Amino acid sequence: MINDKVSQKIVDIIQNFARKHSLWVLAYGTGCGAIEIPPTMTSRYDAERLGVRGAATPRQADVLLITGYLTTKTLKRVIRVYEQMQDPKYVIGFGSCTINGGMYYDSYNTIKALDRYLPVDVYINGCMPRPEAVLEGFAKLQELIQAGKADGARKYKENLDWYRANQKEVIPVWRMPEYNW
Amino acid sequence: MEERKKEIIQTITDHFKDAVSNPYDGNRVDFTIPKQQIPAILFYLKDEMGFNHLSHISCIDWLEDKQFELVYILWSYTDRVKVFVHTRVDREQPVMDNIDMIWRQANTYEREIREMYGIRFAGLEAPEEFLLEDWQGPPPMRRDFDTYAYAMKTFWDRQEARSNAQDVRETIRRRTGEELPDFAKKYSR
Amino acid sequence: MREKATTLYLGPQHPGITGNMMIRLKVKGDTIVQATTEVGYLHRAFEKLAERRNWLQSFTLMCRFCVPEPDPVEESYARAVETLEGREVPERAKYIRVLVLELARIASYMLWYGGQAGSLGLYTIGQWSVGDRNYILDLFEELTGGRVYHMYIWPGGVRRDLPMGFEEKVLKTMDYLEKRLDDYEDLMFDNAIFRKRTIGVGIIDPEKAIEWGVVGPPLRGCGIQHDVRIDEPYEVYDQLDFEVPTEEGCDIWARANVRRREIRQSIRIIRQVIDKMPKGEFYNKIPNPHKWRLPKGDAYVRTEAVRGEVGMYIASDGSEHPRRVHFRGAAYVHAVTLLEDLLVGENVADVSAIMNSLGTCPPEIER
Amino acid sequence: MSFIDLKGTLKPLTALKQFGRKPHTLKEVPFVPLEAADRYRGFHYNDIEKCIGCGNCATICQNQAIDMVPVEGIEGHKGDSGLRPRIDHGRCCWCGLCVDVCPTSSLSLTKDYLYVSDDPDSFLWMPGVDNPDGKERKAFTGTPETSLNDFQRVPMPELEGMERVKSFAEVVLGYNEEQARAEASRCISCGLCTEACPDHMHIPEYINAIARGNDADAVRIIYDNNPLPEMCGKVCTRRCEEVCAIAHRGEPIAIRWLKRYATETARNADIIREIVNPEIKEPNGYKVGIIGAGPSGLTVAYYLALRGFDCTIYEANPKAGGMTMYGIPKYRFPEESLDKQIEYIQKIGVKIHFNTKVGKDIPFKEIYEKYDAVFIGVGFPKPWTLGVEGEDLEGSIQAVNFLYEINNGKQVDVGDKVIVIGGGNVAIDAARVSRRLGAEVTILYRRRVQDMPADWEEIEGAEQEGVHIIPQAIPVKFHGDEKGHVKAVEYLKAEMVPDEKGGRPRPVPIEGSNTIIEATAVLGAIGQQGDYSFLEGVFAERIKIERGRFVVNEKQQTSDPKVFAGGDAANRTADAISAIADGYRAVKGIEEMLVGTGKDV
Amino acid sequence: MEAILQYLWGAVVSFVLAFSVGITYMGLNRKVTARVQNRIGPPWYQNFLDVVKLYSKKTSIHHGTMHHLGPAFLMVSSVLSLLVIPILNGDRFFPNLTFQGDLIFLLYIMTFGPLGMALGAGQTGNPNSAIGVTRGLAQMAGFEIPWVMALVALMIQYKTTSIIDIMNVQVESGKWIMFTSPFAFLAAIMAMFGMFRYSPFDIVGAPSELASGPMSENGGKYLFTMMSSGSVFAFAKLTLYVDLFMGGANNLIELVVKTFLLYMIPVLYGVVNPRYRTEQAVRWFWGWPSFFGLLALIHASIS
Repeated sequence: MINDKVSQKIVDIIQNFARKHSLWVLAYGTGCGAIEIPPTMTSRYDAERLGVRGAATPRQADVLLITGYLTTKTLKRVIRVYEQMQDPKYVIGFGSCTINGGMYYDSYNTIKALDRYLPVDVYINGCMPRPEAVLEGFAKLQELIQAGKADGARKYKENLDWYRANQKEVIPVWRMPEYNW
Repeated sequence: MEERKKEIIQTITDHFKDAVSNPYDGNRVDFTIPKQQIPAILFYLKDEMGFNHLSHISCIDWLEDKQFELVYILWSYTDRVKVFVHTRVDREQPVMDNIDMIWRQANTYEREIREMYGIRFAGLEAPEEFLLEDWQGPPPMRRDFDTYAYAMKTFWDRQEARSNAQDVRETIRRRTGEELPDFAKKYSR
Repeated sequence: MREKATTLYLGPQHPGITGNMMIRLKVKGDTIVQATTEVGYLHRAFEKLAERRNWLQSFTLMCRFCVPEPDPVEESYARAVETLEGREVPERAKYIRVLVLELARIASYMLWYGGQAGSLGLYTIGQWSVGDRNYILDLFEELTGGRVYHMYIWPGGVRRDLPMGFEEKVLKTMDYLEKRLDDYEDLMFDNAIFRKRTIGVGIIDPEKAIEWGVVGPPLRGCGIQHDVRIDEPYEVYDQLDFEVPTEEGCDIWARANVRRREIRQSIRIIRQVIDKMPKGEFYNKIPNPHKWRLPKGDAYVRTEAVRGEVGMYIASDGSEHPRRVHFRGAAYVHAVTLLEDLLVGENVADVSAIMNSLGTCPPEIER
Repeated sequence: MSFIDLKGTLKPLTALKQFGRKPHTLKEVPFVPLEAADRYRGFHYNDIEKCIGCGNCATICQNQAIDMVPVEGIEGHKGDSGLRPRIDHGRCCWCGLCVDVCPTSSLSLTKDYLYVSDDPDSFLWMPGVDNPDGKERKAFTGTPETSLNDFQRVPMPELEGMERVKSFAEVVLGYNEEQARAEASRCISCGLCTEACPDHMHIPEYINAIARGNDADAVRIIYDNNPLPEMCGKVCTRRCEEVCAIAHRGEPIAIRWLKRYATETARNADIIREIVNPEIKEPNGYKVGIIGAGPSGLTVAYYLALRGFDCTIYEANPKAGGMTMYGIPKYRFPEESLDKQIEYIQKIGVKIHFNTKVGKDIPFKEIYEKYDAVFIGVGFPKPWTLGVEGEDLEGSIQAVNFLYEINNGKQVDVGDKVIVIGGGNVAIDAARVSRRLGAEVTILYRRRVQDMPADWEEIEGAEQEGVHIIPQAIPVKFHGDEKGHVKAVEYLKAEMVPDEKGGRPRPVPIEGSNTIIEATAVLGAIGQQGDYSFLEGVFAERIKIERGRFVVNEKQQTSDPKVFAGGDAANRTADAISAIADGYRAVKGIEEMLVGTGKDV
Repeated sequence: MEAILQYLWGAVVSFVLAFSVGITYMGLNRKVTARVQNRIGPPWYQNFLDVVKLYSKKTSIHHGTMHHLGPAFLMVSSVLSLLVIPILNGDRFFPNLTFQGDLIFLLYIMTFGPLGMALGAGQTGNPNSAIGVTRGLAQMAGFEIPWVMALVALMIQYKTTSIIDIMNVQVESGKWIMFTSPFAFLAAIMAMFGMFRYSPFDIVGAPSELASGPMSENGGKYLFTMMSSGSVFAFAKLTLYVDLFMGGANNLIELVVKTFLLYMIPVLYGVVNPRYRTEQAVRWFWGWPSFFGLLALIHASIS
């Protein structure tokens, strides 16, 4: 019965509806964009209305916010965190830095295009993106989830070799931090 | 304040024959001194003169002089005067005395300078890595390290989509058939 | 009995840490025996980048040094450049700068309110204060065109004049804030549990404080009254009437109280500034930025940020580009040597609260 | 701490009263975007029509976020590169510096800030093209007060107006080093000016060299395609300054004065030689004859000589320089400046035969046969006549002739009331020279003052010196006294009638508005024409002349492939820099013809 | 046969009821908290969406058998507690597994879950989990004292170890134990703060120190199990309180009202208070709550 197309579709719709309205965001301020996360989450903008809520550990989180630039040192941790997260998982890129390097395009320590290292589902324009834009980003992600198009995690799995090769290109020593839970 | 400044300069130049005082306005007193005497003068300034707050330690790479310049900036809460102490270190053999027994916080500054400029501080006890992780290039803040070239080489970016960009000067030059001699090109923007 | 020490990694991905950094803790039971700060997760090499940009372009980098309170860094850079060049700043610009700095101070303290309370589990304060902080950010948006990155104070003055009716809006917001501050204080400072969690925790030895380079509220929380605004008055602080509060406790409670009283002083300063705001020019125009050269030399200026004294050292070799821009962050001193020392002997549960009370700000450490 | 802290336990509970309060959450976000502040720095908007494509925004952008790209529907022309900025939102930090440096204020930031996409390649926008509706949403705009452009020119030190008329001393004193650096620093190095310059001089480069304190390099760059920069530095018509990006909202960069500054730093011909240090190529055996030592002829001679040609110039007058020598009064262009440059040109091996008028002292045929190529740069020596009654009266002088005589060191008696007719530079020069001779001067011009083709600086200078200008005045008759000397000029007032075809308004005389003013001399300055009498026989047919000018191709070659022409006698713009440009083109043409481009060999 | 079916049916229905009411309460908790915090907050059904989402997540964490069993232990513990607790007064439909001594069984089974969880968390190797668990156990040791004291007082006073009996006493006398044995009630309520792990006793999973403590390594279906068991357990606990101290409930609406009111006490107290450190929490439980518990015991033995 579970193979039946119609029931599968119904399950999908329910699942996607629940996923869409329950986005747990990993509390990891990777860059300066983290400064607009507290306003987004607090009373004035109140992202909890949309089902967006903080999650303390990667195991529980659905959404990874890359709030701006990533230094190679952080990238290493972010990759680890991303791989710890459970499917389905989504990545939102904040601001210019995740798209094409932003202000730090010539820095020796920051990566420029995030989608080369991690699959990104939604990019939010701005430097900083305002809380309104962040909420708009979540709304867009919800739209994509509803349509079943937010499949970054699948892409990552399918092209793992490509991603891994890119990651190793910028991380000189591929030795993960000593904590390995 | 002027009298106090004069007094400070007098005392220091009396005690440290090699110290050269550079004139500045306001509440700034400025000395240049050989690097061997740095711990001594800083000790003296702190213990005898009341400059008990180390505000900053900075480093400048004078590539053309083949030297590093270290700047120690002290502040006296009582006199409200800041003292700059400059010294120069050879760029080939950058070794300096550690001063974190005078001010504990100097430890952090020295760690950063060690990592960013490759200056060794004799007797500095701290983990080797500070801001960078597994860095394999030269100390990055040195002037001969080109961060742009490094970034372009190392990190991929979306440049193909922008490849139809044109230089304004070049476009006009092509349109008019102007021939720009090579020696003038360095003055183009 | 000898317990085996467990290694506990606080960060970089950790909700309790103030930003993207890590503390490696060795704990026995709940007690910390050794703490090592590990920073560098945010190192963007600003100072290197500034050497590639010209004097004006570098100014846009400055606000990113410390994200929660960008304006003191902008102010420091602008003032350092002015000092080096000998450029005069119009009187009105000075007043506007003080207005911006104090608004930024309040905004930053509001964020701190949230962080300090949140680190102890009192999330309601965070929801209130961070929500109310938006009203200040709205003011900033109106004045500077940006919510977080203002890029407003630049060499020579400020970028734009005050918009129409801005003064009234500021005063109205201040009135509202004062009312709200009462609410926060009722909830936080009158709270028995908050008091239990903070009194006697994270004690800085006042004997050591100056030697270890402690500045700002942590220093004033040790009963030592030092504030750059009074020690080395910049802009128009010497013409304004305000107090620099101190507390004797040397602990989190004392530091929290210093901050709580400082917000009130900031509101007082803002009222005075609005009252005294002179008419006239707001910007002493710099030359064409592409060819703007500063004379050879160096300058160092200090500014009081919420975290304490911040400084900007700039050196010029006479070209269009800075030779060296070096920023002294207050957190730079607090978060490494001081924090490592302070955490030993404390409870794991208090780490986050202690960090918040010191005002550690990783982007400022790493730049 | 007390045993039980009742207050501490209960006081926080008062916070629960907030439960009843209305939440201050913005309900409409994100479903309805929130309106940003009036000064918000959101997306860019560019007024495509107003933009001139100077690329200053791309230069100031510290993130390399702005590219200049061609846009459909925008053609480049003088003063517009035809490129428009495109913003990479993967780089932009919305600092708004691009707005503050935009010289035309076409670029601004809008209140729009919302853009969310899953496609990272969709963040490349062309403001104004991709968001035409941004026009109504402009928020952070550039104003002259907040602009980073320096709109004020460093004032040029000059003699006082009344001081000037006492002698023929040079009016403009020239920038000193500090002033020059300051003025050069205003330049944004866009290079729009190079297109307007007929000679396409490397303007941004030499201004930059001055700004960086490297005057020698500036001189070197200037001499790259202009052998008479000191002349240009003083009397150029400055088409470059008309299109200067800064001129859209302020005073253009003083390009001419900066050139003057640079060339004046080289005090004499030897120093120039030392700085420019031309590598003269081995003589290649070709010989080139040049008729006329005006700007075009000197240019041809200089560059050909550098390239190893043997150059000979035939000049009718005793001094080289052509109109720049004889047509420009000395208070604008002192003789020694010219001498210095001629000396330098002679130093590199150019032979000049003075007082040798072709057609009179030497037939054109001889030159044609003797040389491998001939360049004609004879200019326009003959003035146009007004064609009004009484023009042949005594005291009615052609302004060009008047200036020639004065520059030749002769005395011309113009009496104390001089009327100058015309609005060009020659008219103003004649007027100002007459002032220096002690006369009251009035200029009659057909159109309005703003229509005068002369430089505004010249007009202003003339007014400061007390020259009276009567615009919209059409002379109809010169009255003579009994001795046959001019006594007065009768003119009609004119009104400006808009042209139906959209051209500039025409002056139409008002019947019956005749006015008569007294005069002791009338100087006509309404233009000159060519004198091609030296072309005899077959040459008159072989070398085509149309509308008083030689017909030349883009290499300045006339219908006779061996003969090249340039200067006023070949171009319509009729100024010194165009003549130099012609000469420079002819150099390439001659070289190509004789030596070959190098590709063929 | 029919009786067994009815038991089974009742068990299923009470589980569904407990689950949905518990989840709704958690949603309402978020809503109420939000309103105190000046914001709108999520819709009341938000937690349903959360659990559905958690259930639909793919789970690929493996830390060993105990780690898998941890959440299962929790679930078992909650369901067992629920099954032991009578839901309504004298109702035939939800009689559940009442037996003589179920109160003592309940005491045991309520600690069973956290202990199992502790074993599971210990196996993850995550020090946050480990520390969280030790804190949880320490805190449990804290609030168990007054809680046990209160229950023992009740047992002594009414000379029974059956919940049904205690409920019946109240129904018969028409007086709630809340008023007849106020000290026991006070001690139990104070212990409840600890049981619910809301502020100020949320140090176990304090995000700002320990990520989320024991749950750090559990995501997806594990978390789903933990959340559902938590909601079932919450309902069970609240029902137990209502049964023991507030005279039970005669119908579902009454039950919901009573439990909700009871539930609001720790929620509202938590909104306005920061958290205690472990040793402070334990000290607190061993202070006033235990004192009241002691009073209750004395009161019970006297009366």
